[in-house]
Amino acid sequence: MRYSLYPGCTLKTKAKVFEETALEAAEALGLEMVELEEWQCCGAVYPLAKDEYFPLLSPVRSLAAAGERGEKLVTLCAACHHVFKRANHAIKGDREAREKVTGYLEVDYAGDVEVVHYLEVLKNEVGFDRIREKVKSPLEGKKLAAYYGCLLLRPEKEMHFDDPENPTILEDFIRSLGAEAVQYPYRTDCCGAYLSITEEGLARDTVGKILKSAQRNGVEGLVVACPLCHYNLAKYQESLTDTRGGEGIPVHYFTELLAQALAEGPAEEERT
Amino acid sequence: MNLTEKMRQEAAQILESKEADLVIGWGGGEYYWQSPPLFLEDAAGAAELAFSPFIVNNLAKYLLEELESHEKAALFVKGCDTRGINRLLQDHRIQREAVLLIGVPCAGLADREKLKAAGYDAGLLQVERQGDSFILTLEGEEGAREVPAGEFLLDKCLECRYPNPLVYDRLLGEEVQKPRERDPMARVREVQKKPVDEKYAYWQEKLSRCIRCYACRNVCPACNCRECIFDQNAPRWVGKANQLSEKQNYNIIRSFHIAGRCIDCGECQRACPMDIPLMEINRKIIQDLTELYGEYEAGIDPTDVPPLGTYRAEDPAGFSER
Amino acid sequence: MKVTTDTICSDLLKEVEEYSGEKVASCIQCGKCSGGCPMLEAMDLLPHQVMRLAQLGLKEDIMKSKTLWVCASCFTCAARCQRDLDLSKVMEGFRVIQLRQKGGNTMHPRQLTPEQLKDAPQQAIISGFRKYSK
Amino acid sequence: MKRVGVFVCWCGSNIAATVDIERVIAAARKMPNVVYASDNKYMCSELGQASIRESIEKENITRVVIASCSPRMHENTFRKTVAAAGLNPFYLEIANIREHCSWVHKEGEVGTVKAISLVRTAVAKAARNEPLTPSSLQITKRALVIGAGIAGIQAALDIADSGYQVDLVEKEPSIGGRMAQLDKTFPTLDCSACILTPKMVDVAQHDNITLHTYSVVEKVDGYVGNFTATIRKKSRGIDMEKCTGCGICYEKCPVKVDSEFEAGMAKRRAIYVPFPQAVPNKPVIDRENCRYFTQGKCKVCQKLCPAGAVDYELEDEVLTVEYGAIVVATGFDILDLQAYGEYGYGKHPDVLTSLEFERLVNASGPTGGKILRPSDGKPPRTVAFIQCVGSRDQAKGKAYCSKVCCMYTAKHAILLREKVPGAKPIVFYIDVRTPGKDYEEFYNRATDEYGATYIRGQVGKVYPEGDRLIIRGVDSLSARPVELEVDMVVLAVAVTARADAAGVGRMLGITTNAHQFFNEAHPKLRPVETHSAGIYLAGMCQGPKDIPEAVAQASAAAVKVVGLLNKDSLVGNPTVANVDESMCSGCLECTQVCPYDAIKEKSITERRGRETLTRTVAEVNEGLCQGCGACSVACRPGANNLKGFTNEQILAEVDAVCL
Amino acid sequence: MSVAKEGFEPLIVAFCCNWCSYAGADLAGTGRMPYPANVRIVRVPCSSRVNPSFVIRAFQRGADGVIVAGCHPGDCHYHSGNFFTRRRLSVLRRLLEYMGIEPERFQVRWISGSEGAKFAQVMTDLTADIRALGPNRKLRDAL
Repeated sequence: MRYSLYPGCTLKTKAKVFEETALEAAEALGLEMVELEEWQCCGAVYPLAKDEYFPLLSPVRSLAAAGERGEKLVTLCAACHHVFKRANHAIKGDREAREKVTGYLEVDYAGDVEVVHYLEVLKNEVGFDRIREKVKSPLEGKKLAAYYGCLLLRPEKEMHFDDPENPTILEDFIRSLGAEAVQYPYRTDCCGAYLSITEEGLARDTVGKILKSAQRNGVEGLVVACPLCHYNLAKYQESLTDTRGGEGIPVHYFTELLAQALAEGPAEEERT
Repeated sequence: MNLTEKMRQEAAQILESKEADLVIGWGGGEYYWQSPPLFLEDAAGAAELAFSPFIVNNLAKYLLEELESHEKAALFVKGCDTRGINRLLQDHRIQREAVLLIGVPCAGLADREKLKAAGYDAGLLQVERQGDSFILTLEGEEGAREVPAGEFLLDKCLECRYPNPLVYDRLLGEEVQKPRERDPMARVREVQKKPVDEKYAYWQEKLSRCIRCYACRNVCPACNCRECIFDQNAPRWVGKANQLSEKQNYNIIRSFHIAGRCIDCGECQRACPMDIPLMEINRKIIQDLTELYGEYEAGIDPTDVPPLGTYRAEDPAGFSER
Repeated sequence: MKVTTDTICSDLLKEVEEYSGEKVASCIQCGKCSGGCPMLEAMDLLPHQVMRLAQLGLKEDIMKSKTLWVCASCFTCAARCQRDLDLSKVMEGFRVIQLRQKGGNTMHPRQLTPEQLKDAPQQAIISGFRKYSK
Repeated sequence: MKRVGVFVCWCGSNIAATVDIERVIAAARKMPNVVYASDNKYMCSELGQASIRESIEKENITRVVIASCSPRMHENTFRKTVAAAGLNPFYLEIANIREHCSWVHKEGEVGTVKAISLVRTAVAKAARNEPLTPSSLQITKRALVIGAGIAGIQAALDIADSGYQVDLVEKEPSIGGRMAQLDKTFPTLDCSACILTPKMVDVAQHDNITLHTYSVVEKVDGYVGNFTATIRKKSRGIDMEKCTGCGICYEKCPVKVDSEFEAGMAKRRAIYVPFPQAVPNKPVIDRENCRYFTQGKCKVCQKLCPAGAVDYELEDEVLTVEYGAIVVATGFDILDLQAYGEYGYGKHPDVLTSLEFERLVNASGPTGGKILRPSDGKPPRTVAFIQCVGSRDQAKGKAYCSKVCCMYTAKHAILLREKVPGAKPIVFYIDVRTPGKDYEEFYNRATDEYGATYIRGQVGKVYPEGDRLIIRGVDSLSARPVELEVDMVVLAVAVTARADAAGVGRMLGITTNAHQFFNEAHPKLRPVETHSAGIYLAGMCQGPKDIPEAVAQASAAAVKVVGLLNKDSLVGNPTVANVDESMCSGCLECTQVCPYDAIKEKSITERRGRETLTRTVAEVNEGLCQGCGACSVACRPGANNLKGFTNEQILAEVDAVCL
Repeated sequence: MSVAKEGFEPLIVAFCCNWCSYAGADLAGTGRMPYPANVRIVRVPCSSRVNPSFVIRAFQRGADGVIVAGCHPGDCHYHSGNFFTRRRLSVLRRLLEYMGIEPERFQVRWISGSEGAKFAQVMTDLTADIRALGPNRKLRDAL
């Protein structure tokens, strides 16, 4: 099964490892993911104002491109996934949006391309038990915990990703790699997102609550699917490291762990 | 042994063995295109039966009277005829046990108008079907002429969906293939596209010719009421005057009465002496019923309920439900 | 700011609905949005209070409030609202009223520190500008 | 020749103000068959009716047209007037020249022109009216009550006390319904069992009540006064006569499964009695879990039973019984909390539903009435009660308010303080609703005397932290964030209609609303009746309500039933369909469109010349037919005609209205 | 659209079901909600009592517009009456349009017993539509 891959701009620069490990793992699992020839930034946020159609132009252009290929569009970064799924939903449900956007782009797109997250491909099309079989160096004895954030789960009516209050997909993923999946209450709380640019103090407190809650539940590593969550969680580790002898909790992209588990030989030195 | 002999042998055997006390079939007529119905009560008459490419009329409705004076009747039935039988069964007008059905696979019947148009009418003595061609024996010519059957079939046979009988006790000959598929709804879509006034003018011209001879009603297996509203005086549903609105009332209401019950056999249009395209009205209703309430073909399964006799809570409406 | 017949009869609700598509009038002040909001401590007006002030037409108090600019658009409130309202859209509605005025932008490139430019993923910077400038 | 009399009413000024009465009368006199026309200021008054009677006799009038207000108003009044004058009441036709004319067409003579047209139409119809006499239906003097919760019990008792036989059918092994699961009841805090058990015993001992427990009503046919119900008495595996209720069997049964009655908080055996005060106090074998029925082994209960009452071969018993009236009291369920992950229900043992908490508090409950945390069995120090979980929630739950939670939560707060001294009840609410006698005072006791703290703010999230539970919310009045550490969380879950309500509705021919509660005939004026005559409603199955209302409804339904059964016969509806057998060709399409299955196939034999012929025709059961007329349109030849709205009459009306 | 001739007042026949739309009309009356007098109501027990022959008869006798008004699907006093109305009159409406009758002339609407305002509004709009269409010459013999 061939997929059109939409990496997103952050994965080409600050989060290169996210895309590389994703492609590496895809190969190991026999998934053919081919990057779209031409794509632009997805806009990072979905326009919430009713009359803002301009931000939909870029995602719809990419969706139409995937449409020509007749393939599903796979995204990795949670923000891109959020924007694409909601843009698709708008094109399908809102006649005015569809007329304005496709009219401007002069492209005939009706919202029929299926947007799937890399994790959804692993779960629905590969299957976590098949992944468990393909794992060569399982992450034994590691207590890992998922950090979902907001953009993948909410709003449920448009994302249809998992139960927004009680998700399980990342925990199942972690267990399929042989690690122990730990739960902590703040796993679906917001990391502050762009506030770390404008309101650093608030972002630090928010991330602090998340990290302390994780630490209280014995979490040894956080698994994320969004470069901004990764940045925030990594940047504000001092709420843990300030206390004497406290060390922070490493943050990994889920693809890093996947690639590592699928690779041969002793567990290589973890990539940051 | 060709079908004519098979039919004759079958009829004779039925009547001798008293399996039925009446056999209804098609006979030969004075002209090549005639196939008048035969009502045989003794084996000798079986010799007059004739299978020709013109056995078009649907014999089913004769059962309504004949079964009142006969214990059991045998009937030769083509594919479209059996939909008529199913219609009468569904309307409880005949009992299945009172009828012995002898199925006749039919690969399509000849259209005299098309033969005439090709200059084969005068002096044409006989037309026989052989494989995919018609064999024409002409007066004063030794060898018979062979012509491709496809070009001379009746329109309704080109659109036929059930060449083989759907219900029978015995089958004469092997089942046949459906002729080329032609979209029966093509004409309806054409008429439907016209603007409103143009449509009115189209039907005004057609229906004004109606002389209310009721041939269409008499041949139609779906029109099997004991007493038809168009014959009633109290109440006077439709006036007797030779006026357009009465003719429109008759044709619209008759089509509505067979909505979801018309078996699309085309007999009404064939029987109409004034060449009114009645099937274009009935097929419009068939199309609308299928579009609105799902695929339905009348006369296929006598146990199911016609679309206007049932409903689903989430049915769409042909009008705004605001 | 006092509640007066002018504020109550003002068309603030209509204006917000134009931008957000949300019927703010149907909010029953149950407080569940504020209950689950991660940015609660930094807000002078809690989300349900913003809705209440909108219902009462107190536009200035809302536009003065810091709340609009600490909302992280994380959709927790929208996911749990029992009246099926999407508060993240209402917040964006108020932000847009401010941002679309001349000089309304609340974030400027010169504010970015060198570390932020070096480390922060583009996603952070772009979403920041998307929310705080037009 | 029909002699039609036209009587035009002024209705004071309601009609006369905009309709020229004189012109209408003048026009009426010229209409076909009209022999007399007159007017009166108030046709429906004693004087008005008298003038009609006199004119009928004096002018030898055989058909009457009254131009007045809507027939929905005075059709019956004027039918009685016409009957009093010796004419068949159905010779009357009413022209609605008030609601449909004078009140809505006030400009110029438009009202008068229309009034004349409406009178002409009524005259055209009246000239074709046939004499109709309503059939009379006999009534089976027996009632059926479906569901034996407090509503069903009360209805059955009231009907039985009036001297009629009642069959009370309950699908659970014991009667008592939801109320049996409760500990105390608001606003008086008297113990639920103390006020319910005596009524349950009365039901068991009442000689007019036949109790069918562990039974379901499978099919109901017929119509008011003549219902036929099929009841399946599911086999208990116990011979009820022999069993003495000694209880040895359910002590020794090896199987332990979750008890539905205890809301899963305690176990029960495969052979069990749901609760100590059960009526009948005899066990039932749960075939899904019993070792004998699942693996063919064990048979401990049969061996130990001193009375030899256990008999695995006992079959279901199916009864078919005739009834005159039916009361539906099937009760309610509570909302499945699957969509409410934010409250952590199902993920932490100390997050309970209000029903589970009720079982904890109940003396015969899993903890003998002591409030203990299911996680560690310790009494909780602080308990949070969260209101409106699933109620008043258009997004994920039910849009309506469940009406009873505010009151039972105040009760829970009080019981908590009584049973666990020093414990702190904290209630998160949106609005506290106390709409009843002594309700507000009861709520005030919870806050004033028992120190319950009420925080106005729907909780955002509940999550475990160590062995305690953290609640994140906000006090919307003070706009302060709230973060509590509590030992137990109780969710006031929304009530919902029974899952099978739509099915039961279809079986009985009554409709349900968008939330599957049964539709009453009129929300204010006929709350316990339905649109199907003879079928009545009581209790929560008609919508959220508390016990006092349920009992009041039960007694109301009972009096409706008794009122019906007191009659010797019922006047049927005369405007029913009838089939002209000579025209009917037996296609039976009319039977397919009849909502009441009132038309059946009939074979008739007739002579045709020398032969006799049998053929099929349709036959209308005048008792079942309600006169909708769908069949008369399905009948293409018009053999099936609707009395009172015949094809002739309506065609005549159309002709007249178009003149 | 043909310009309505001055002074042309359409005749509209309304078949109203006794339990819903007729009660709706009564409510419009008690509420004094005016609507054009062109509408003449014929009472039937249920909208499923309206035979297509009645509709065509009305046009024949001079009606410029015909409307059948019944209960909302699911609310029918006779449970399933209006479900059959919906199927029958949907087929009839498309058939009439096919035979050249302007669809605006034959309407079917659901109006409950509590929708007096809707009844008045529907009848007002319908009269305006038909007045704009002008007198009906179709299905009617020249008088």
